[in-house]
Amino acid sequence: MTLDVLYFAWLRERIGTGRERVDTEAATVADLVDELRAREARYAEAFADISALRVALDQELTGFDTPLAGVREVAFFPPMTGG
Amino acid sequence: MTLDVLYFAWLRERIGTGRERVDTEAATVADLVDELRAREARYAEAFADISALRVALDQELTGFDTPLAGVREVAFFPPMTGG
Amino acid sequence: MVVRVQETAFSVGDEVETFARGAMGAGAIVSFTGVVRDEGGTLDAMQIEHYPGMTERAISKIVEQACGRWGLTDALVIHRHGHLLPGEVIMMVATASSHRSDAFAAADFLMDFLKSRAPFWKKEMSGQTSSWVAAKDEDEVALTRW
Amino acid sequence: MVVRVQETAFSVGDEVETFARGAMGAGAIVSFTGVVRDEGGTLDAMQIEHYPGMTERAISKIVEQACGRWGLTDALVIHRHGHLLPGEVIMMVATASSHRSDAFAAADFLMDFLKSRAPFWKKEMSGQTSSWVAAKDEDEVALTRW
Repeated sequence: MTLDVLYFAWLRERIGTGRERVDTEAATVADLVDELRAREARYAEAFADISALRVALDQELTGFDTPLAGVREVAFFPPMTGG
Repeated sequence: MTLDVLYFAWLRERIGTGRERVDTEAATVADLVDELRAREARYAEAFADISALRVALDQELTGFDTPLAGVREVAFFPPMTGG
Repeated sequence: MVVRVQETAFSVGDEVETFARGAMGAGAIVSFTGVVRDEGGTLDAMQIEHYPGMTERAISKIVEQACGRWGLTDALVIHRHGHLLPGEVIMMVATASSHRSDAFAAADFLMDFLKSRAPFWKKEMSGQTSSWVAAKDEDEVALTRW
Repeated sequence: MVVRVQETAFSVGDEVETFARGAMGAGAIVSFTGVVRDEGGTLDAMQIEHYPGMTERAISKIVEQACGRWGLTDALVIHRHGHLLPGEVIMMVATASSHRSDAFAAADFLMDFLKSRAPFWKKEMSGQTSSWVAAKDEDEVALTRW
């Protein structure tokens, strides 16, 4: 499947892009993170500690063990600081 | 001593005045209330249940057992409904 | 710290705007506005009596307590008296602080104490009848929160 | 219920005035305004990034929860993104209810959830350095109050 993968805040800066298309057969978010980490050092560094990250699937917050089946958009970002 | 005695809200309406000068030798607020009650039916009715009333001496909330020594202004009123 | 007790109407928007501009260093600003409800169309008007002199003193004391307890950078209380119609603003408070929890707590505290420790009495007018609003037990209970 | 996510500045006074006029039947109106602090003169500017599309959805969901839980007659959230200077208003919420405790609680709830459940990220710029604001543990803990 092909996913839109989005990065925000320092994650976006560290990876060097805010959005990319990713072809993957990853079953879960965690599997996708493993694939991304394996790509290049900047991904490995950005995803070194996923406890410091949050993920949204199709714009809904979820956890890293969530399956990707049927998902079109995955977003990774640090904890939010609104308000 | 001579006191300015003030009445507010339904107490003012029931007594028929908002302010009067009262000559008294009452030692405490409660003593003053007893004197007022003895005057006329409208006072007796207005002060029938002092648990439904509040008192301020010189514009500070206080209790009915407070001495009147040195006081110039006594105000009686129902519980406040500001805000 | 500003306390105003007045008969004339005021604009909540103008007051909040001015307060917010003056409190820019604070970060967090909370306002409360109380409006005369029409009680489902049954209320024609409200009359608010107060105790001139004591009103300003009592409110100022409450505001000083709030400022000390929550380290407010600024606070504002405006309370009207006299004749008000449904939909008219009765009163407002505003608080400014570095921390939003402090601004919220202080505004909540101010409202609880203004409700039952500031010498105002409300009378509701409906048709030919008028009646003094009774204080609620819950308003007295609310003070024990602080 | 109105949710606005925008880059342009807005007037808190105008928004509160309009909200209060529209919520006249409610009786109690609470507003919160968040302002960029200058951090003792060390902050030059703040950059707020957000997640277009998700931002509006996430805020609307939070507002719906608040409306349902406290029976609000109206609610408003405005949150800016982009480049802001010290003293500028970042965001505001307003709530309207028949009961002042509900209006206070709902505004407090909205702020707690906007803080850590709406996809905004703040970056502070001071001289040559810029740094992303870290989420505070206490902001996460605050959610357990509700």
